Order: sequence, then C-alpha cells, then structure tokens
Amino acid sequence: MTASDIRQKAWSAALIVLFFVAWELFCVMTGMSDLVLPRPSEVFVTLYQKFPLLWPHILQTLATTMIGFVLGVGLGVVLGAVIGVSKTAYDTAYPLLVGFSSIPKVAVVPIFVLWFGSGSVPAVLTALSICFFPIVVNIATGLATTEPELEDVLKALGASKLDILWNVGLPRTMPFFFASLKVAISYAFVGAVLSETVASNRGIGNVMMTASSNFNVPLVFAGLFVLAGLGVALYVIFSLIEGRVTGWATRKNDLIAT
Amino acid sequence: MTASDIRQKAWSAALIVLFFVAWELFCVMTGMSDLVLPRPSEVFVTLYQKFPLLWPHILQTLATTMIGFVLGVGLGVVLGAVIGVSKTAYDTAYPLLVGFSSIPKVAVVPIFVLWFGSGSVPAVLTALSICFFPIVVNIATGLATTEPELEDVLKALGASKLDILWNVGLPRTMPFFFASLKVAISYAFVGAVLSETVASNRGIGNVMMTASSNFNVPLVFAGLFVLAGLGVALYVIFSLIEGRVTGWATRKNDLIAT
Amino acid sequence: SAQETTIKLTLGWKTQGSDAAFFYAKDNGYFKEEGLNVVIDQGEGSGATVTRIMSGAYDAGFGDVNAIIQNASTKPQDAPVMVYQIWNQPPFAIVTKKTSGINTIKDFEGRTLGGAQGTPTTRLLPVFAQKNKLEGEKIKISNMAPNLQEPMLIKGDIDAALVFNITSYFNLVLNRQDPDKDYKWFSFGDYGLDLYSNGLMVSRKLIASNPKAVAGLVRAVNKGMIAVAKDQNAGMKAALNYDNLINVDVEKRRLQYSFDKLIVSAEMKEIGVGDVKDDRMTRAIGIIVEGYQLARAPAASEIFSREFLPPRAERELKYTAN
Amino acid sequence: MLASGLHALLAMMRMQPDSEFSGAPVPAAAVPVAIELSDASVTFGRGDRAVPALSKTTLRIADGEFVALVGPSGCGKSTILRLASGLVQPTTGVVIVGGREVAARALRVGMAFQNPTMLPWMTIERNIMLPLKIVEPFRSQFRKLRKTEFRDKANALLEQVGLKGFGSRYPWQLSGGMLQRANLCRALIHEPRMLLLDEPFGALDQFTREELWSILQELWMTHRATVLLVTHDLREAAFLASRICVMSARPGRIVDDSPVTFSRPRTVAMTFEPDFVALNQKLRTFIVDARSAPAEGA
Amino acid sequence: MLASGLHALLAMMRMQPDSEFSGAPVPAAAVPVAIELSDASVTFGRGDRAVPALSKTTLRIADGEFVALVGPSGCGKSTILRLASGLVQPTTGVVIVGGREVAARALRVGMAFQNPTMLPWMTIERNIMLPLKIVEPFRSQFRKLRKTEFRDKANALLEQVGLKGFGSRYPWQLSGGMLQRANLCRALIHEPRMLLLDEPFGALDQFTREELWSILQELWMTHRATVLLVTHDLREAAFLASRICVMSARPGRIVDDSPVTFSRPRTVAMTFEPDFVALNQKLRTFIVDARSAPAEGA
Ligand SMILES: Nc1ncnc2c1ncn2[C@@H]1O[C@H](COP(=O)(O)OP(=O)(O)OP(=O)(O)O)[C@@H](O)[C@H]1O
Ligand SMILES: Nc1ncnc2c1ncn2[C@@H]1O[C@H](COP(=O)(O)OP(=O)(O)OP(=O)(O)O)[C@@H](O)[C@H]1O
Ligand SMILES: [Mg+2]
Ligand SMILES: [Mg+2]
Repeated sequence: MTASDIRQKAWSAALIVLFFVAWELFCVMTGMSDLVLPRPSEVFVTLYQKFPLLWPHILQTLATTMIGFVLGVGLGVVLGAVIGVSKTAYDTAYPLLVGFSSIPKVAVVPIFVLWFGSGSVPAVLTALSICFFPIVVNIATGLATTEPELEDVLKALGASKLDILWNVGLPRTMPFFFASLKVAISYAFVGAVLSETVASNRGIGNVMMTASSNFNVPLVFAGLFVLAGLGVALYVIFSLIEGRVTGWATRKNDLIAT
Repeated sequence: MTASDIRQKAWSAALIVLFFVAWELFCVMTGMSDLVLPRPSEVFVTLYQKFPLLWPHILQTLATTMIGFVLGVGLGVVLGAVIGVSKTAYDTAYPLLVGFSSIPKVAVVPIFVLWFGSGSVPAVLTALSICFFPIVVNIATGLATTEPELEDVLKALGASKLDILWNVGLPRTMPFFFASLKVAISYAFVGAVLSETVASNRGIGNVMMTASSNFNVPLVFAGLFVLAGLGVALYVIFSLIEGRVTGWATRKNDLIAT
Repeated sequence: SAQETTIKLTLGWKTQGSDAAFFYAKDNGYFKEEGLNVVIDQGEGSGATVTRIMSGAYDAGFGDVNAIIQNASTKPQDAPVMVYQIWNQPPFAIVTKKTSGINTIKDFEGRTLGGAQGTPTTRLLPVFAQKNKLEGEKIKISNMAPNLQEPMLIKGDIDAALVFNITSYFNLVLNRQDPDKDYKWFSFGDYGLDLYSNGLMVSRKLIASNPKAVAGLVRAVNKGMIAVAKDQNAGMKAALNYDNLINVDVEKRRLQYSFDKLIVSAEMKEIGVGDVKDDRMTRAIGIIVEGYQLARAPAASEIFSREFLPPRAERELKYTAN
Repeated sequence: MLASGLHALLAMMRMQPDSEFSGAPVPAAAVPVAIELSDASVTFGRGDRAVPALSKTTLRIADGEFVALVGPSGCGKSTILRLASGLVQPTTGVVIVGGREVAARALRVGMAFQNPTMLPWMTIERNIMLPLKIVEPFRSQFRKLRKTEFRDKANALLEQVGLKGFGSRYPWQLSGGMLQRANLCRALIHEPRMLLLDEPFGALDQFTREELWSILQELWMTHRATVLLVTHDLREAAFLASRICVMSARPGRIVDDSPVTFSRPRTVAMTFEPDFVALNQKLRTFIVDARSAPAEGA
Repeated sequence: MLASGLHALLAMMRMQPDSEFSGAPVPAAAVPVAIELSDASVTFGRGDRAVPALSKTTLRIADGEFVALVGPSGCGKSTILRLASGLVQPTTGVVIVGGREVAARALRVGMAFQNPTMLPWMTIERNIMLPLKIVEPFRSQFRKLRKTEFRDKANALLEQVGLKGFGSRYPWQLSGGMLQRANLCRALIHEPRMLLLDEPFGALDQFTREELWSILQELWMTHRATVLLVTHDLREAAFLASRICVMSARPGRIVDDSPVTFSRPRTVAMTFEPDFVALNQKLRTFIVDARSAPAEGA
C-alpha cells in the first residue's frame, strides 16, 4: 500500500514535470519570444535570482490573501447556511450574489481604495469579495440537498434547526465545502493580486505590474509561478485537512480489500 | 401553495428593491461623489438613456461569454470526470489546475491577444479559462463522494466504468454541477469583460473602459448593472433547469404534506 | 514636527525614472523642511490621478492637466488644480515602423492605428486629423491595453500606435527595438496640438484648508526638480530607494528623455520650470474642449494656479545630462 | 448500565417500577394519554400527484402502554410512527403527543427508523450518543461526560446487543443486522419516555431477535415508557405488546385493536403454548382480511 | 410478462424448463460449477484496523442450484454474495464465477441488496429497468424498447409483487416493504443466469412474503438460474432452497451444508408438515451452536 502510494505520487510528479518540459520544448521549437511566453527554465532562473527581492512582496500578498480568504470563508459559510436553510434568503440573496459576482472586481477596487486608502485593506476586501461566492453556493447546495432521512434522525429527537444544521447539514456538506475552498483560495489570490496591481506599492501584483510595464516578461511569469505555487501549497494543506474530515464520504477508496 | 409561493417571491423582490433603496439612501446621506459610487437611480437613468448604444455591445459580450461558458462547462465536466475517477489524474491535474487558477487571468489575456488577435477569440478563451475550474472541482468531488452503495448496483451488473459514470456518478453529481454553474457563469462574464477591456473594439468591457477614461462613472456602473443583470438572467434559466433535474435531491421541501 | 501635515500623493503610474524629483525631494528631507509628511503611492494612469484626487483618496498627484480640463468642465468644484506644470511639451505621438511605408501623416488614411481607450492621444486623433485636413473616418482604430501596443506594432497587427512618446520609446527599447533607427515618430506638438501635459496637481480642498502646505509642497518638488536636472544619478538612487524593482538603466534614460523632450523647452527657459503661459493654456483648453466635445470651456485660471509657485529665480532649471 | 441509569430515570417517572403489572391494557381514563390520533389522515403530495398514505385514523395510547402495530406492507405503519414523532403533520385531524399538539419536543422520544440511518461521518459510538447531545437533561452535560460516563453508557448498550467493540467503527463497516442493533441502541440511550420502533428486528436472525425481545421486555417493565412497535412478526407482537392494532391495506385504517393478556415476564417458551398460537392465528385471519382490500397505486 | 420473456431466455439456456426436477442438489460433477469459492477469505481494512469478515471458506454451487445461506448477524453472508458478484475481491483464496476469475461480467447476475438501494433520481420504473440498460442483449435494444416492451416488462413485474401503478413514483415515496419488492423486481428483470438475493423479504409481512416465495419458486423452476439466497427465516430457506448452508459467527465459515429434498413445487401448507418442521428444528440447533462462537469486535 505505501509502496504503491509512493509510486502513484512519483508518477504524478513525473507528469507535472513533463508539463513543464513540454512547455519548454514548445517554446524552443516555435522560437517563441520570451516577451510573449518565456521558457519555464528562464522563469525559474529569474525566480531564483530575484527571490530575495520578491520575498517581502510574497509575504505581503500571502498575508492579505489569507486574511481575505479566512474572512471570505467565514462570510461564505454564514451566507451559505442562511441561503441553504431559508427559502426567502435563497430567493433574495442568490440573485444579488450572482449579480455581484458577475461584476469584474477591478471595477470595485477603486471604491475600496477611496474608503480605505491604497494598500492592504483593498487587497483583503477584494480577495474576500471574489472568493466567498463559491463557498456560499456549495454550502447552500449541500444543505439544500441533505437527505431528509438524516435530518429526521435529529428531528425525531426534537432538535432545533440549529442543532440539525450543526450536526447534520454542515458535516454532510463538508466534502463540498472543501471543494469550494480549492476554488476560493485560487480566487482569493487573484483578488488580492488584482487589487495590488491597481492600488498598492507592495505585493506580487505590484511587482508583476511593474515588471509588465517594463516588459520584463520572465519576471511577470516568475510572479505567476509564485502565485501558482502559493495556491498549490495552500491546496495541499487543505487536502490534508480534507482527508481527515471527509474520509467518510470518499470511503469508496477504502473498500478495496488487499 | 401557489398563493404562498407568490407571496414568497414578492417578499424576495421587495428585499431586492430594498437593497437598492438602501444604496441610494447611503449615497445621498454620505454625499458620495458619483465619481466613486453613483446612486442607483442615476445608473438606471444612464442605462435607460444609453441602452440603444449599449445594445450591440451587450450582444457581443453575451455571445463571447456564452461560447466561452459552454466550452468551459464541457472542458470542466470532462476534466472533472477524469479527476474524479482516476487517482493519478487527481494527483497530477489538481495541483496544475489550482496553480493555473491562482493566476490572474489579466496576465494571460495579452498572450491570447498576441496569438489570436484582439476581439472575440481572446474574450472567449478568457471566459473559458476562468470559468471551468469550479465545474472541475464540483464534478470531481461529486464523483469521488458518490456512495459506493449506489455504484454497487451497477457494478453487480458488470457495468463498465463509463456506464457507472454515466448512470450513477453524473446524475448524483448534478446538484453540485448546477451549483458550480452559478459560479461559472458569473466568472465567465468577468473573464469576457476582462479580455474586452484589454483588447477589443466592442463589448461591455470596452464600453466600461471608455466610460471610465471619460470619468463617466454612472455609465461604468450601467455596464456593471448590465453584467449583473445578464448573470442573474442566466442564473434564473439554470435554476429552472436545475429544478427539473435535481428535484430528487431537494425532495425535503416536498415532504411537507398540506 | 508634531505639526507635520500628511499629504497623500499619487504618482501617474508604477515607479518610473521620470518621477525621480519626488523621491529625491523625499529622501533629502525637502518635504520635512516644509513641515510635510508626503506619502507617495504608485498610480494607475496619469488620468486616474485626477479621479483619485477628486474622490478624496489623495490630496495631490502627478497627473495629466488635460484630465483636469475634462473634469473641470462638468465638476468645476471638484476638479483638482495644477500647481506646478512639469511637462510643458505634449508626449502625445504616433509611432510607426519605418518599413511601414508611412512617411507623412496623410499616409495614416486607410491604415489601422492601435490605441488605448481614453488616452489623450487616442481621444485627440479626430482633432489631429481635422487640424491637419486628414479624412478621419478613413483611419481605423483598434483598441488595446497600452502595454499591448508595441508588441502588436512589432508583430505587424497594427500599422501605427497612438502613444505617449516617453512610454513607448522605452517600451520599444525593452522590446529590443531601436526606436530611433527603425521607428518614425509623429509628435502631436508638431502638428498643431500644442498641449501641456503632466504636472503636480492638488485637490481644491487642500488649497482651501492648507494653502501653506501646498506652497511647501511645490517648493519641495521644485527643489527636487532642479537637483535631479543637475544629477540624475542621485535622482535614480532615490528612485531605487523607493522601489528596488526598477530597471535603473532604462529608468535613468527615461528620466533624461523627460528632460530632453518634455521639460526643457524654449518656453521653460523663458518663464522657468513649473509655470505655464496663459494664452497657450487657453488654446490647449480649446483643443481639449473640441476633442472631447465638452459642454463648457473652463478658464485657464480654473485649471492652473500660479499662486503657489516659488519666485521665478528659484525656478531656474539647468539640465545637464550625466 | 441500563440498571445504573435507572434510579435517575425512576425519579423522573411517575410509575413504580415493580408494580404487579397484569399485562392488560391500561384503561384510558386511569392513566394520562401519551399519544392520541384523532381522525388523523395523511396524504403526501398535492393535486394529481396526491398519495393517500393513511386514512382517517383514531388511536389512543395511554402513558406506559406497549402497543404493537401490524399490517400489510405499505399500509401506513411507518406513517403513524412519523406522526407520533412529529416528523409528519396530519393532513386532516389532530395528533396530540404528551398533551401537546406538536409532538417533537413534547415527550422525550426514542425512535428506531425502519431503515437504520446512521450519520455516515460519525462512528457508531458517536451515532449512538447523538440523543444525549441533543436531548435535555443530558445535553447540558454532554461536553463534560461524552468521553466518560456517556461513552460508557453507549458501549454498555452496544455490548448488550452483541456489538461489543464495534463502537469505533463507521456505519458502513457494519453488516445489515449489526446496523439495526446499533439503531436500537440509539433509540434507547436517552431513556426515552416514548419509544417508537419501526421493525427494529427485521434484519436479525431468530435467536438474536428473541434475545432482544427479552431485553426490551425487561426494559419496558422497569422503565414503563410508552412503546409503539411496528412489526411484521406476529409472534413478536404477541410476545412484547400489551395491545395489538391491526391495520388494513393502503391507505390504512385500524381494523382491529385487541389486548394481549399473557402475564409478564413472557418467555420464548410461552410463544409455543396453545393460547399464544391461537392469538397468532386470530391475528393472521385479520391480516388476511386486511390485505384483501384492494391496494393500487395512484 | 415473465412467461413472455421465457422463450428468448430458454434459447439461451442449456437446460430444459420442464425437466422433472427432484429437488436434490445437483451433483457437482454432472453440471458445470456456477460459483466456486476456494479457501476464500475476506478482511476489510489493513494493519491494526483490519476486520476479518469471512474466514477461509470453500463453497461450490452448481449451475442451476438454489442455495440458501443462513447464519447469525454479521457472520459474512452478505460478504459471500459480494464475492460472488465481484463487488469484493477475496483477501486470500480464489473466487470463480461462471468459469472466470473476475465475477462481474462472467455471468448475467441479478442482485438484490440487503438494503434496497434505488437510485434516488430515477422513478421506480426506471430503476427497475436499469439492468436492461446495462446488460446485453437488452442493452443494444434499450433505446428502442424502453418506452414500450421494456417498460411493460417492468410494470408487469411490479404488478406481480403488488406494486401496480407505483412505477412512476420515486424511491423515497415508497414504504420500506414496497422498496424491497421493487428491489426484487430489479434483480429479476434481465432474466439473470445467477441470482444473488440478500434477505429479499425481510421487510415484508408473512403473507406477502409467502406469495413471493411461490413466485420465486415458479420462476426458478422454469428458468433454472443459479440462486444464492441469504435469509434469516429458516422456513423460507427450507421452502425455497435445494440446499442450505449454515454459517458460524463472525468471521464466518460454513459449518453445515445439507440438501433439502422436498419435492417441487412446494406449498405453504407443506411448511407445517412434520418433515419440514424437523428440518427447521435441525437447522435451529446448528445455528445455536454457530452463535455460541464468540463474536467480538476488533
Ligand atoms: N414521502 C412520501 N411521499 C409519497 N408517498 C409516501 C411517502 N412516504 C410514504 N408514502 C406512501 O405512504 C404509504 C404508507 O407508507 P408507510 O411507510 O407508512 O408504510 P408501512 O406501513 O410502513 O409499510 P412497510 O411495512 O412496507 O414499511 C405507502 O403507500 C407509501 O407509498
Ligand atoms: N466495508 C466494510 N468494512 C469493514 N468491515 C466490514 C465491511 N463490510 C462488512 N464488514 C464486516 O464484515 C462482517 C460481515 O459482514 P456481512 O455484511 O457479510 O454480514 P452478514 O452475514 O450479511 O450480516 P447480517 O445478517 O447482519 O446482514 C461484519 O462483521 C462487518 O462488520
Ligand atoms: Mg414502514
Ligand atoms: Mg448482510
């Protein structure tokens, strides 16, 4: 089991490496200009060289993203729970939320800047406002589709709505909550960076914007790689938590007896 | 029942109207400059007056968004199915996808523009690339958490993996597929508009860009309202389909016998 | 310094060498001497500087006077005021490859020009055409983000680009082109559009509430300008100190370019750095009003205020490239 | 454990544990009514799609009675249990439980569903402790005692039904019959005043079943909760109940309601005695009649 | 319907429908083996968390045999069925079904799970038609016939089990017993060569149950599919099976394997005859012994 697990992981890692190799080859073979799409090797070299410079910006972006993300998750869970439980909330809030998230957040950043000045606060708010919607949707759907049979177990005991939500609705929704976290964390990064490109003197977004106005495309891509890396790192952390929390839902994989 | 249904809807509509009234009051009371946050009444007036001008742009954005969305859904379902079914695909593709979606698409649009020229193609591609991820995640999670008991029904008949996917996995995943559609359609609009602001001669994004450089913020917001409206309209359409397809999952609401 | 006044100042764009005067003034304590605590933020466009100030988020900024004219037309009470005109030559230009076969502006007819929406260059093209008797409707415009213009021009997707020369020149450099040898520049200033452009502007609120601070700010920036004109290397040191990500070689050239092409002119030598000529300003307003089809032509005094300028003698700028 | 919890329970209950109980149905006048269905009917769905599940039914169960409900498949037995537990509201008529119209919180209810629905994210132990987490007076002590006293309580119950050591398993790791026994434990753990059991022994072999009969009988004789038991096994009904109600085919009604007068405690051996067999026989005929009512879908 | 589908089926089967069948187990040498477990054991999980579900078991079922499997709760009966259907792979030993090692596609299998799992997004009718959608030769005609012949087939089966008119309902609109009957229909609809029934009548009242016994017996006598039936009801086992295997407590083994020689067709009346009662009695003792084996959790 552990051996096959390692083989599995090695195989996946190999495929990921393959992806970068294919990209490299594609650039070399088509003679792609590094002003359009730099070779990954070039990007990694740039990343390595500029890392000391990038580091404070990485911390800045990571911090704002995480704060926005955590707040977004909190807001998303609460809204999702309300929408999943109340029909009126569903009919009212859903259209407003869908409408709100159809709006490019770039248009909202200047408003945040006006109210809170440039820098971290707009980045946090943008990350929040871009990442909470997938969570709302998945929590609400999870709650709305909870099997009534499971809820009956608690209802028969005279449990309150809150008891039912807490003991049945939310646990049942966990797999989809974690699924939405994967989407939310990616988008939180996008939001924070977006805000940084518009209004901030620090952060990866700012670096990328500066680099891009200098046509330093490898540095832009180094920024993108950093973002991707951060996203993946957080994804891995959530995956580990997810494995513990939602094991019951993916029990299928356990059933193979060997 | 129908009477209470109508009351319900009326109540929701009232709350939505209330939202705009609150916004209006907020602007009036804080003496907010319309350069930052125009009053909704102002926006609606602008929208009404400029509607004939906006109309071709709306069609353009709607068309590119829909094409990108449909392609994104297709891609999302396929990728989600692969990831949900295969452990290797899960380990390989998930990190790459999370990485990719942590990248602000603004950074990718110029590449699309340089390859495919300015106009509709980059808009479609951006919409696609921004909207498929929530679908992948929800399909994959839905498949991974399908109750093995349900799959056993087909497995015992000697059904192929594809049969099981088609007859158990996908139907079981439908509620979460529709949930992700709500997220995806919003983001598809964001993507298309984003691309239009970068390079295009038509579309809401283009209008908003021009309006914003003219300091015509009410027109920018009119564009945002159009986007929100389109998002909500499509959400309503999906909701209707969803109601038919996933009624079994939300049967809870039917059980109240009266 | 408990009585220090905080002033939030926004640049026109991300950190650029041409902003060196601000960084130099800050680093050398010129602002402090005036009792000011100036917080410098990067900007999102020289037009957006005006919105940022109008919305109240910033007190001052480095931005485009033409955007003030636009806003002053409709919101005279809110529009910021230019208090120190830094670039007295317009950077608006059309650039094309020498191989494109465009030799005179007449050749633009029937061609596709790439332009960023709403930038003065793009917006003033009809006036440009009209003043030079071109058939405007024959010139096609393709909208694109500013940083796509040069790549699309190089790639041949567009025949010419509507640009700011100071930006585009260095974008071409960064795209490994030779902007002097292989490109042809048509500057709007040479074709009847004699406009002013970027300078230091402040909000009306600040003028009303703290005119002393405004005067101090202008004085400090003026000292910075004069110092940087003498020693660009010191200017670049200050810029690097503000933002360690800049490309010093290119930005230093950009700084020098700004002096060469946009700041040092016959007019500047005559009236000193920071000032404008009212009649030229009035003409410029006329051009903008026409180009943007504004409802009202603001007076030059609404746009530019001479009130805070240091005496002429203190505004004697001697530029020596080093 | 069950014995240990007894003292607290008895203090809360009005009845003496060792009253020489005859097995006869408690006269309705003497003892308060625990469950009362008055002309209650249930129809699921609306309009064309309406499905009558239960015809107008009147049923009165006294506090402390043990009533068995038998009848053909689909006649509405589970529906009556769901009415009593407040999970379903009557379409017409009234349901009063523990003196109040809405049943849910009126009495401390223990319910064993026909389909043993365990929450899949909890171990069996935690599933069984669920009522303690929800229902007062246990609820307020849950955080304190869940790792000690309450868990012991759950494990003692599990041991009694032959599931010692399975507490830490997840529901899907148990066989059908094991799940059903765990389900029974969950219905009992909070010492309910009203016990609603929907075929609690259906998936068990005869011997396990008979053992559990005796345990349940003993429990009832000490605690005297009101019990409503749905079963298909007439022997089971006759063994356990003090009164048996027979229902007709869908949509059901109660067509017979007879006391069971055998003395307690009853033994498995008694079920082979002529009196007992005769009762069974009588019930059989009722059900044969009941089934003959046409049962068609909408 | 069942009769109408017969001709096609018989053509595919090697056996003559009306051979005068004695009820004795078919000798292994004479008839091909349909299911063969050789020293097959099943352990769920790994390491510390390993749960032995089935001890090394050897069981050989000939083509066309009707075998009943009885034993205490949790002894591994369902596990044997899952082995035979290929849902579970043996931890040790070999399972050969229809001559091939991986069971799934070896034989046309009809399985009724202990817990009637219907797909909740399909009506009962469509649930029942599921095997026709998957299994050849029906599969290739499914698109053409699903609105006509196949649907009629499903509805005829539903009528036979007393669920006429319920085809258009959804699973959650049916009672426990009704679901179980629908579950049986799904196991039968594609005229399987091998029938795996896990307590198919557990939730049904005695009469419905006896009716279905007769239907199943009739079906088997005509089609001669191999049947493996898990049940807790010894009368049921003796009525239906031609061979009864008794299992010991968890982890189970087969402790007794005896033929049932009563002539066919058997009737309900026969179950009260002394011979029959004696067989039951004998089985009871086996099970009492089997249960006495200690059954503890890990
Ligand atoms: N949620 C529901 N929606 C529609 N009809 C329902 C629903 N629940 C039950 N019914 C119908 O109500 C009738 C009675 O169901 P109930 O479950 O009470 O039967 P039962 O007596 O418990 O049967 P069984 O012995 O088979 O469990 C059945 O015909 C069933 O089809
Ligand atoms: N997925 C699983 N994981 C772990 N243990 C399991 C799993 N499935 C079954 N078991 C264990 O295997 C043993 C045998 O289970 P099985 O379902 O075969 O019993 P059974 O004979 O059918 O019992 P019943 O008559 O109660 O249905 C049980 O002890 C059970 O706990
Ligand atoms: Mg029932
Ligand atoms: Mg079983």
